[in-house]
Amino acid sequence: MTTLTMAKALNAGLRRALEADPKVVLAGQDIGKLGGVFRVTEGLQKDFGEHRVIDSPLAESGIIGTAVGMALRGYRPVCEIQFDGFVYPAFDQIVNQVAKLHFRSRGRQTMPLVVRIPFGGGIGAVEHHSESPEAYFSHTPGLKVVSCSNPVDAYWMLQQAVASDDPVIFFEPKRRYHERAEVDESATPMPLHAARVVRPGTDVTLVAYGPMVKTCLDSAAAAADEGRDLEVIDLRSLSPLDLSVIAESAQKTGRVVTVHEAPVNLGLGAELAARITEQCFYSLEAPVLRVGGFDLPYPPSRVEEEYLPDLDRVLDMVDRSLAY
Amino acid sequence: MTTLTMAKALNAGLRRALEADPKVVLAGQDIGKLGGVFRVTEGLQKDFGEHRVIDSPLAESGIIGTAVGMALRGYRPVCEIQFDGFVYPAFDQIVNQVAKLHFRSRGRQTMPLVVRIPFGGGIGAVEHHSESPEAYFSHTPGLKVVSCSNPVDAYWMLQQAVASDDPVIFFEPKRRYHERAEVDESATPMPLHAARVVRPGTDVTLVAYGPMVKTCLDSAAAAADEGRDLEVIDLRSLSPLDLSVIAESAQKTGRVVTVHEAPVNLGLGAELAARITEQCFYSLEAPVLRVGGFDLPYPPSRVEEEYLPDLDRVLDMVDRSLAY
Amino acid sequence: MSGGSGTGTEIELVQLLSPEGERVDHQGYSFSGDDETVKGYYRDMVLTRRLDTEATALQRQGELGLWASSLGQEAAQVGSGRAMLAQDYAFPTYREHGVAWCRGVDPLHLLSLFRGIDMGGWDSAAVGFALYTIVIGAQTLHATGYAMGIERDGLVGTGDPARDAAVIGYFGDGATSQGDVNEAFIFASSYNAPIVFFCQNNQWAISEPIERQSRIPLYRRAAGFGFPGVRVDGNDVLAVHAVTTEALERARSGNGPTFIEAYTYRMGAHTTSDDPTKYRLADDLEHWRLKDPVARVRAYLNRTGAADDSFFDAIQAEADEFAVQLRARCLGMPEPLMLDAFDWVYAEQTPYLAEQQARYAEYKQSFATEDEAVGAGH
Amino acid sequence: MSGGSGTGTEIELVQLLSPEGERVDHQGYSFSGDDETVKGYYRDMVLTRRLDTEATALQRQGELGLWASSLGQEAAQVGSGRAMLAQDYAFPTYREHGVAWCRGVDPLHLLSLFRGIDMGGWDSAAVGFALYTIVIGAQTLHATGYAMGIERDGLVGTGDPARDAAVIGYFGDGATSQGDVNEAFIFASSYNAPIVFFCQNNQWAISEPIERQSRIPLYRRAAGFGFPGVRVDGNDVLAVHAVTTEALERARSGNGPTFIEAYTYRMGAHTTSDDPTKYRLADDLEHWRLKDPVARVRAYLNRTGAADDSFFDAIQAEADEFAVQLRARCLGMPEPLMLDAFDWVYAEQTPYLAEQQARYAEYKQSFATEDEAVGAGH
Ligand SMILES: Cc1ncc(C[n+]2csc(CCOP(=O)(O)OP(=O)(O)O)c2C)c(N)n1
Ligand SMILES: Cc1ncc(C[n+]2csc(CCOP(=O)(O)OP(=O)(O)O)c2C)c(N)n1
Ligand SMILES: [Mg+2]
Ligand SMILES: [Mg+2]
Repeated sequence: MTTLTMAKALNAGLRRALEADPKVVLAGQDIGKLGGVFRVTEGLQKDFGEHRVIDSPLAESGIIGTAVGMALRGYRPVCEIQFDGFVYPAFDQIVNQVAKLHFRSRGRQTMPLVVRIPFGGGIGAVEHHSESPEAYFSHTPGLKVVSCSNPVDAYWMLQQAVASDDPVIFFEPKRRYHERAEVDESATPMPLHAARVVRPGTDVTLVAYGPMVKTCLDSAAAAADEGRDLEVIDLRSLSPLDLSVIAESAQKTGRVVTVHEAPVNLGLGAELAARITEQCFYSLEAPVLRVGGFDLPYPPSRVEEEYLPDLDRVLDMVDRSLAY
Repeated sequence: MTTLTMAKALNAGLRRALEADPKVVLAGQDIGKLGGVFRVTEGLQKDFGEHRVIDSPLAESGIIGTAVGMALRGYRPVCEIQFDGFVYPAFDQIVNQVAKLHFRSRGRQTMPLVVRIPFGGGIGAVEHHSESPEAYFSHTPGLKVVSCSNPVDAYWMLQQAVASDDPVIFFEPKRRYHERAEVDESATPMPLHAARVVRPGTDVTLVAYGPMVKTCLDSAAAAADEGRDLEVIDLRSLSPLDLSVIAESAQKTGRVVTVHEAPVNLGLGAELAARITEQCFYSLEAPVLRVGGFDLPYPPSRVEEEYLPDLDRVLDMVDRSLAY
Repeated sequence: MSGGSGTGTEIELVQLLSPEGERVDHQGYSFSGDDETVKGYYRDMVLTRRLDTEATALQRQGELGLWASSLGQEAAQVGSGRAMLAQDYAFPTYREHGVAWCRGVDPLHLLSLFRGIDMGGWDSAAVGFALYTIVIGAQTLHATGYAMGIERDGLVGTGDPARDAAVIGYFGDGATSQGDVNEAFIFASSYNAPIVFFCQNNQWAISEPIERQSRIPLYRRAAGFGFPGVRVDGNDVLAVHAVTTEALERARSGNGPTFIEAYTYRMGAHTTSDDPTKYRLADDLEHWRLKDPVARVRAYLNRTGAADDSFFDAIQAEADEFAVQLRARCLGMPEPLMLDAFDWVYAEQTPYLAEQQARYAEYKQSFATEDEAVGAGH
Repeated sequence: MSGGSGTGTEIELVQLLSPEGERVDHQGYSFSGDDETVKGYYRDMVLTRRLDTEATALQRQGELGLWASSLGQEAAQVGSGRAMLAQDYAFPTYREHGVAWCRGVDPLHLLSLFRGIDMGGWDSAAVGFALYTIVIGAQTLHATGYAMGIERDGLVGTGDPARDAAVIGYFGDGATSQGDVNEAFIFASSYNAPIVFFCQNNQWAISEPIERQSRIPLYRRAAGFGFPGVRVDGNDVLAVHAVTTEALERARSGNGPTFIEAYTYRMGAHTTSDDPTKYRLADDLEHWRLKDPVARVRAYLNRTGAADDSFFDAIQAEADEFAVQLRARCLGMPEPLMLDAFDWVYAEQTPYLAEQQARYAEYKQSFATEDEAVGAGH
């Protein structure tokens, strides 16, 4: 049992993955000596060598494209994209190649590749450093998409993603990198693609993932003071969605609010709303309501606190849900 | 009044745009002498010269990136992406640059740029030639996204897109390129971002765009034989959505089925379902149901007819909606 | 590698066999094989061409959705394909039928792709030949990554010719404009990967002439990335073989990447969907017809007496028989099933997709039941 | 352009002023300005450096979210910036503070970006200086397209020096690995666009040394794309000015692109978030400190008597005053409003977004009302 920040938990997870399988290799910009701009790979090149922890040239398409080739050669590459806004040059390789190779080969070739993306805002960064591109990847068949919200999940989910024979886009909530938790390295983790009720409640269900899980827990705590009992679900897996857990909750509470940082329009909340409504049509007392980033490019950091969903906006939406 | 195929209507629209404004330039692979692989730009280089109808090197990021530069210089570039599956190398330029420049400059710089993308399946093509990537762009704030479903709209909407001071992703349903209609060049077109009821009905609302509008009209005709009166809405604008027209219809029929070729998960149907349910919660007799491509990479062409929504699958979903 | 570094301004074209079928000396390269080997290449090229003709015919008859012809590029493909060792690996575009042939890919698989039955279907790992890649340039990065993997496996520069391995990444002249291809050069150079970049400059990218992509000879691109480039007569199977053999050897022994520009010509349309009369002159074609890669070897074998008509006739007969068989097998291929496609998406199936598949099976079944019902009614 | 074609194997570095401040002759280039001009550059560089110091301090004090230092790169930026004419246009990265200065951008705008108030906010069209671009390499394509636009406007090779225009695209050594940058070379070459690719090779891309991106000198990249490349001492403002002037002149007169590699060093951290002690040696820094671009000009002016201490003192005083003012203005900048941001998305606002904006305004208002209510209760 050790207390770890999420960044350190990810680091420990990578270390265990590197130890467990000699075919695991890490690649990305500045992940070697520097240990990555968030220090998630700190010390790994020193311990596992330049052949396994690879500083890549400054080219994201190249990083993912060569990782595809390494995967075809039997390796299990774990690529780091330095910031969310820099994944787009690799979009073609991810969407046309990584996502499709298993399908194109009728299952003969696996693509055990992980793309780690520190994502989301709230750290006062300049543009392109605070984006939430998860919907693009979740809409892409052939990919699996997950996000961790706490150090324990970070530790286990990353190892599970590396062990998966399918490509996994792994979103790390960068503004939670420094939050701490006890990590029990001998525990048995839950499955990678399972959602989790992180706070049981009866009045309204909040569904979130990554950075917004904490926001929702805080909201639930505040609501409790006013006598409202909110259930909070951490999706963990964005694609596939573990709808059973969510539907069960929706049937219980009859009211669901989804929360993410990404723009609302066609964000994960849209799919959740559509699926929940389809499965729980007669149980819903209110339409599934969505809290998200506004439908703008990510704004300058001095207004980001207003742009991002926060406790007030979540509770405001809870009020609206209860008003139905 | 001339009878034109959609391909010819687009050609005529481009010709009028080139005539109307000397700052309009076309760029893309093979659009010059060849007139594009679908002949949409046929004859335009001959008539307007190589300086205005530009054969580009084989690099999509380069095509869009240089178009951004031309737009900053006061031009209005209309870029052709040869096939849907080849837009991804330009994704970064579109999402990070085209979509954001107006925002980043606080409105000082406009980005009057059109990206024409022949999209969708049903033409028996090899892989990467039948995709429906519209949700990626619709989820991106700063872009506007439209799709025409018939020659008349093709003619007008393309001119309107070129005239717009905002970047427009223009999806052309390639399997409808050869369908014909009378085009009245002296008519007054409806606004670019308005949806249209293309068939009024009372029982269930079908919402579609691009290639699926015809499929829905055919479905409605077949349903009529069985005494069911379906309303069909052509979205035309995918972002922004013209929700007023759809909501009005949903309130009337109480039942909505969305139809697109793109994979269901996080496709346009998801946003439609979320928004319709929110706005018409008490009017809906059934959840908004979605017909779409299955959540797989586009399959080999000999199964595409089964992969793509067709009359039977649309009517099956109508049945399910009516069963609520 | 003389003349290969691309630093001079003279354009040198490595040629070992003239269009008239005469052996030519070259100071840097020589062909190592004997006449039996050459006869083997002749056969490879004739069969590749016969495959191409048959596939084109099948497409015209509606049996294939599309076909991308390799006509005129047989020497570039067979010469390089035959330079590979069993442990090497090739990453093709969509046009490398001759290379596929050399790697032992059953040509039926090429037809199944263009017929719309699958996306290739050969066992890439078994034959050392990746699936065809249609997205221009993407495969050059895969090739580079695969080569980095070989190096990580310790299979470069061991000195054991049966173990050391290398990769060839194929691409066209048009592809040299793609960011991915240039990034592949960067990665290959940076990691000194065991790879040969093999560019078939067939002068055209659909309707666009090579001048749209580059105003200097393509092989010179390599020098700017820190590795050698060489231009070879792409219609000369001996020269292509010699140049590729040396480049692969360089790669296997740890000396890094080489760029080969095989200077050739796309004798046919871009694909069966294309109409080249819209953008190029018949004259051009005539000029290149005189440099035909197959006729050239035949002339050589004839001239030297290494083969006589009975040899050529036998090959032709083999080719025709091959075509007949291929056609029959093509038409006999089982149709793919939509339901199966749900199984190909993930190695570890998701409940969501499994459910979608089950629902679709049920839906299909409902028609069968209806049909039965209808049938029962008669 | 002697020595510029990148075809030789010797590495030539154009230098006109030695680190000790002595003028050096060069057979291909000479500096055209007089000592007054040099004094002007000195002032530009000192003020740029002062801006950099002040911004770094502001960041340390929490007034900026981040700062990307230009320390050590002043000569590369001022030398090239001053080579531009009014009608030229520059496309910067995020580090070209010296170029911004030369183009007349109010330095406050640079601070507003890093303070998180906006994304720049200067009037690009008015000053011929695009917004900073953070996505590595993207701006090189914009620069190329803009240059293609100039050519379409008929403003290349007219012979009228007041009309002919050109573009400079700035980027770093790391950026040369990006597909976009190489595609920019392709497009610029293919259309013979009036552009100068100006690469500041400061030896580092965050923690990665130049060797990760290229194993040969960067300026040689250009030859493979069909245009000249030249390496200049990036810490020598005179040489940078001379080389850039000639390249811009080439571009404006219709002779197409040039690649300039300004060989320099990032004396500071990558940004204020970075800790270079993790990956580089102090020795290296010491070595480059001896080549300081500002000290070099000062030594020259001193040595030749072109300037005396009163001049240097006056500039220093001006710089300090400038910094004081800048700091005050920075702290006085009004905060941006979330509600305004809704207006920046589209030129033609959408009903959807207008509604979102209105709802947010209402939501905000509800707090104000609550506050009022609370206030009223007291
Ligand atoms: C990324 C991408 N863009 C566009 C296309 C459409 N396309 C298919 S082949 C081709 C031309 C390729 O030319 P070249 O690289 O010279 O190869 P060749 O066909 O001549 O063998 C184009 C533009 C594509 N397949 N991929
Ligand atoms: C596409 C992209 N990938 C990654 C980054 C993160 N990043 C910012 S600066 C930088 C290094 C740039 O190095 P170089 O081009 O040499 O410019 P310098 O910072 O040295 O001026 C990186 C990797 C980015 N901004 N854009
Ligand atoms: Mg070609
Ligand atoms: Mg640098």
